[in-house]
Amino acid sequence: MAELVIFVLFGVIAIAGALTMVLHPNPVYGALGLMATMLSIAVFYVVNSGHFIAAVQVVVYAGAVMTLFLFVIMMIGVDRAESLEERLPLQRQLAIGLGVVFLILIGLIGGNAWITAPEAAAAPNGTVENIADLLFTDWLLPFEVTTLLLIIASVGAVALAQFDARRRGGEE
Amino acid sequence: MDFNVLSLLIWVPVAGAAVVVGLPRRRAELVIPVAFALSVLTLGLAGYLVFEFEGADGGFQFVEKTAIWSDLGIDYHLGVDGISLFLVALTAFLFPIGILASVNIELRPKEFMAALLLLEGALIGVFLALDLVLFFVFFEVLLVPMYFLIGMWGGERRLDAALKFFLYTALGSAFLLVGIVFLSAQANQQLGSPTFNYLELLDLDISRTAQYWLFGAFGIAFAIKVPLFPFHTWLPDAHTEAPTAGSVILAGVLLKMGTYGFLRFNLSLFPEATVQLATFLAALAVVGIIYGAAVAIVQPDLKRLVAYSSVSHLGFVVLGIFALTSQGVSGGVIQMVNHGLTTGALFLLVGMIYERRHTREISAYGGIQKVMPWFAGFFLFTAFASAGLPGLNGFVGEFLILLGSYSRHPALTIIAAFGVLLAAVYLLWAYERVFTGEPDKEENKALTDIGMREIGILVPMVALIIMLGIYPKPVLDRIEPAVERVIDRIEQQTDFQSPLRIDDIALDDEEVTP
Amino acid sequence: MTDYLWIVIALPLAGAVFLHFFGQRLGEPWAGIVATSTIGAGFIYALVAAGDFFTGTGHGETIHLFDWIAPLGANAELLWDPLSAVMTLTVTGVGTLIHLYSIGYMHGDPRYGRFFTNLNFFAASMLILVLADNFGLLFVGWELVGLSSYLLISFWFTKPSAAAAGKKAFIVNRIGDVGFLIGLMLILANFSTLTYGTVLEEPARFITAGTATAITLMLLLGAAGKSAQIPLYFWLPDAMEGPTPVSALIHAATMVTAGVYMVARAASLFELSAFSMGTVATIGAFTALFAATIALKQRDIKRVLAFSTISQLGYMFLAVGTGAYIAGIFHLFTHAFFKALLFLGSGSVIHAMNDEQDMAKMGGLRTVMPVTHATMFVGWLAIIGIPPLAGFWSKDEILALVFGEGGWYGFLWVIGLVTALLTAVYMTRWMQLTFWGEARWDDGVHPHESPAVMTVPLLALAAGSALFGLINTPFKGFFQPAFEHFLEPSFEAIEMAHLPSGATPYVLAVISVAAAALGAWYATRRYRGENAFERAPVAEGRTGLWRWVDNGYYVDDIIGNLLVLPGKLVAAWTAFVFDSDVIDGSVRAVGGGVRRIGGWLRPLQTGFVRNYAAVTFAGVVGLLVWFVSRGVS
Amino acid sequence: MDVTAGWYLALGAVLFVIGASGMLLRRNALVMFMSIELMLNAVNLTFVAIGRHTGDLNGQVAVFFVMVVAAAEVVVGLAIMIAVFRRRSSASVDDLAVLNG
Repeated sequence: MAELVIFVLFGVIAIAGALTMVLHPNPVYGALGLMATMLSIAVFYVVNSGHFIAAVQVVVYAGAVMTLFLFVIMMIGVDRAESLEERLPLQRQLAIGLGVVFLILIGLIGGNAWITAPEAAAAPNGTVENIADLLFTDWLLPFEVTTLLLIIASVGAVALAQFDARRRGGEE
Repeated sequence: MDFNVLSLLIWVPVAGAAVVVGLPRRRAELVIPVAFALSVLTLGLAGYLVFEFEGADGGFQFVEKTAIWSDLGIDYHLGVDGISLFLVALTAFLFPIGILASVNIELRPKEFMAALLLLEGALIGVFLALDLVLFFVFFEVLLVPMYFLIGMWGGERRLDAALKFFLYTALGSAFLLVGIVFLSAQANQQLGSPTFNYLELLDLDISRTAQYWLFGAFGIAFAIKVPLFPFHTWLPDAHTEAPTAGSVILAGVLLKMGTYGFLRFNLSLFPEATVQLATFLAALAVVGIIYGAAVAIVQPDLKRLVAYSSVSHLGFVVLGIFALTSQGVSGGVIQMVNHGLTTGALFLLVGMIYERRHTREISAYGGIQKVMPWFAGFFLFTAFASAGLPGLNGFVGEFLILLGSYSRHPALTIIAAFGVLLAAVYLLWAYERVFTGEPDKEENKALTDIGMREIGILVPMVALIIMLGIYPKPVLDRIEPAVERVIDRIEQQTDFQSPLRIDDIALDDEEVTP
Repeated sequence: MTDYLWIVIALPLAGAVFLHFFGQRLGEPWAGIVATSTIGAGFIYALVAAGDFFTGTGHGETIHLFDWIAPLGANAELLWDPLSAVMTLTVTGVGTLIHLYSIGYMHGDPRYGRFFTNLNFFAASMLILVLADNFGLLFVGWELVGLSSYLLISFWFTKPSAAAAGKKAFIVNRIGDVGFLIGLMLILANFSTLTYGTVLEEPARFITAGTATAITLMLLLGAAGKSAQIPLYFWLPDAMEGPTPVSALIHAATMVTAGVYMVARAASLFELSAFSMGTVATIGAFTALFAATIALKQRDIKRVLAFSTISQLGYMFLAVGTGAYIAGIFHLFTHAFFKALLFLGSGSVIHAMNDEQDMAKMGGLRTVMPVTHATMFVGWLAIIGIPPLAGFWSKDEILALVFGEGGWYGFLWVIGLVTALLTAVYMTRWMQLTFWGEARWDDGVHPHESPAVMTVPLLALAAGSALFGLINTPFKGFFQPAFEHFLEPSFEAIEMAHLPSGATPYVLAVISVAAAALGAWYATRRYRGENAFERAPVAEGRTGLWRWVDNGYYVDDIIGNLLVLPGKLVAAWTAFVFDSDVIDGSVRAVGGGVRRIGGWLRPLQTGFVRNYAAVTFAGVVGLLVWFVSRGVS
Repeated sequence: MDVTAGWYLALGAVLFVIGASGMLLRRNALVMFMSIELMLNAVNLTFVAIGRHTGDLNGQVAVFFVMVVAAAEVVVGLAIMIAVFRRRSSASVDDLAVLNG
């Protein structure tokens, strides 16, 4: 029963945050809405015994990534409302139509069976130890590759910024 | 075997390309000597190969095999037999000559030489590969340096020509790739694991319908490369626009990939389809012979004339191959080598005169035998070799092809024989217009005869042309066992019986006509 | 001795190679001397090697040198039998004299050394041809003599007409060679080898008469090309653009007789097909007559002889086509002497007249060139067939043997006889216009007798023309038919034509001598005295048949307009319309088509990221629809 | 009433559709970016839910990897955006249509 309450409460918050992000003309509000959604999702992780990833979700997503978003929004000065008028023909109709069809289809699937696999006796325990066990055994190679990815990403970000600075320096 | 000579043959030039590119810009004068030395080293390796080759053995020798991707059955698998042996030797022979002919290149000589060396490695790889994927990779890789050779160092319409060359051959390669993959899938069904190993694919039992499709897929790729009529139109453009070394390699070796492919893959892998379609391909070849020659007669451009003559000569090769007689196929193989030498020499000669006058128009010349007697002599000699004069190499091939093909395609061969006549017409007519008479144009009077470097380029070719013409036995002896194998295989797999076998010939030396 | 027979070929070949590199530096007269001595040495060697054949104790031998194209049975093997011996001796013997003559004739030519290179090369090629032991090697020689002929005809390459004539000769020969090649294909397909030993031994074992007809007709086409017979004769008159010794050696004495030699060599094949034999004989007879009529009207001193050569070759074809192989070879042998003599004599005249070849500007040379005239007189008598000179014996043997065959051959005999009459007419006219009558020289021309290096070969050839007929007379005792006995071993298995019995041969001989005498008498009267040339039927404005004859029956025009020109037009159409528009056009159309389709699809790429995202999402939805419809849930 | 994995899947689907709609409807590059993040989160939620249902921890490992990739993507993406904005002074993706055909 407690889980149902949590689900409904945070589910509503998550959907409301998501809708705010999509519908609010000002991106700052959008970002804040998304942050709410992410925090709600972190709660769901905990409920589903994903302790480690819940922490990561809060720290990395809600914390670092969304802060970065906000920072960028402020920095490039688009922190004001934008027009929501659609200029591409059919785009809005297409988007809404597709979204509706998608939900209907999901509903069709849900009407039959969500999951065919039998339910496990116990939920897995996503503690740091258990996750680390998997990461450093089965998933070692992909894990190491992600480090490479992160390095490349940071180098790429620096290079993009610097390239741009040099261009501007040349112009001035 | 102490060392992997086949691998060295491929990788020495490729490494050479890297070395040439890596030379520091301030030592630019080293580029040509280094490139030349490396190509001569490759030639030395090829020479070693020819001498160490066991002539009586029709199978593959010097085989090297290392698995690259065993799940897919892709190997690094090299081997040489009598059919590929002389094509490798020809390739190794033509490249030092091509490099020597290009010493006057002014635009980016370093990149030019690197492209040539890369091309050499890939070409040798094509002839040595016994794994279909490896073959395909080499087959495709060499398009890149060739594209740049034409596109960067070519004549006025070089970009069009390079693009046409690239797209046309890439189109054929697409079919080839599909065929190779299909073949491997067949192997997966029949042998339990996919393989691209040529020797294992030979054991497949392919249905007749599948053979037709595969023959078509492989055939289109090779027909474009040869080129068989009506897929030939990329050739005159590419040959004409390419720089001299490019034309020499293009005509001398690149076209042979098509005929080699026919012989190596189509005949052996799809014997049933080969027997059924032989007449059709021979007919295309004969059309090419006559057509190429007829078009060559009226070409106003000397280089285009030689290019169209290639269409005609390669027609002979294909005719010989699809005669499916030992003589015809042997003739086809030796004619590949011969054509490489004679047409290569003709392109070199046209390049030499182009360097002097910067025009290829026949009408711009006239009477230059008087001012360039040496040049005229070499040209006439090569022209006669190309026209199949006995005693020179061209004849041995054509003679074997024509006589070997008759028993299987009588009517076609008789028509093909007129190609010999037309060859004399276009070459001698061109010679007459370019060389004879009094030199009446001022520019022509001031021409200087070829110098020592140019003579040095031509003399080895001339020597080989004579040698192959008078004493082709060492070459034929090595080709024949391999060719016999191909024919034997076709006879075993189908109910086809070769109408003419060497064994039949009664060699009664004792008998003397009264 | 025969083991080293290759020396006969190698000597002139080595001479050619040597002179190719050093000939020009060696210069006059050493290049000529080297060339002459190589072929002279070859002659002596051949003479010694043929010794056994003279005594009748020799037998045919095959000498294997090395494998050439073994899969075809075409190896470097030489055959040394009486027939090849006769040919070898003719080629080297007459060749030596002509080489010698050339030393003087080519005096002062800037490419003196190169000339002897080519001449020596020709001799080597011709020897390969006659000594070959298989059709493959024969074909090698066959083509190589064509090459040397090309090189020598266009020797003065700065003259466009000479270059064109050389090309024409080579190409027309190649037409015949295609036929020859097809013949070889048929031979290989039926015999699986090209070796004479297998093919000629007993061909009936392998082939039917029909196949034999096909093979021999194809070979005949080759022979017609090389020996300038109808329909491929028309290159020979143009070939006179070459230096005169070339005309003498190649286009009279040796190369052009290769066709006759080949037919005689392949006699056992030809024997299998009566039709082919008849064709050979008929072609020969008609060529003889046809060329003789054209010769009546030529004004170029060498062209008369060229047509005469064609005509005489016709006799030889007539002979071999009748089965009179030995008679044909005999005529070949004697003709080599007297025709070489006539050519060299005309060369001597041309030399003396400052390179003038038009007989309209000659006449009266008898007094200023006595030696030349005397030798020409012998040649003249020999060719028109006055006994006891060489031409009489060979020509009349042919005519008698043809007569003896009867039937259609009887008709051919009539043609032969008419040709003999015409031969007397045109040769007498030739003598008249050149040596006799009044002088019509241009101003500033001062004819003189040629130097000894030129007249000695003339004398030697004149002696040969006069005497060599006697080696094959149909009598007994000292004048026995020695030549026939010599050659017989080569034709053992062949059924030869027989002479008519009784007195008929003698009657026939009288008839033909009478015809020759009649022709000579008529021509002497017609072209004698003042204004001989104007009265000669060479003047302009003639009509009717003469006009046709005057222009060589317009054969060159017909070929030019009906074959060469349309051929070029077809080639041009193929190249510039069909190839560039149709074949390459469709290639370009494919490329253009791809480009056009790309043009149609281009607007789909709007550049708006959100459009792309929408399409992607639509794809996701589509996939989901597919899953749901498949019941994957 | 038990909250089964199906509930979470439904929620994930709704969030995914909202994210996708945002992607299609908004032309502010930053908002589009955030929509992408939302879609990723929605998928992550389904991973975790199904992982719980089947008792498999690998679902959570997958989420971990998605987060890492998302973090890297955000870094580069924002850097590109800043660079573009400096050049064009606009965050609207509709202005960036120079690659049209």
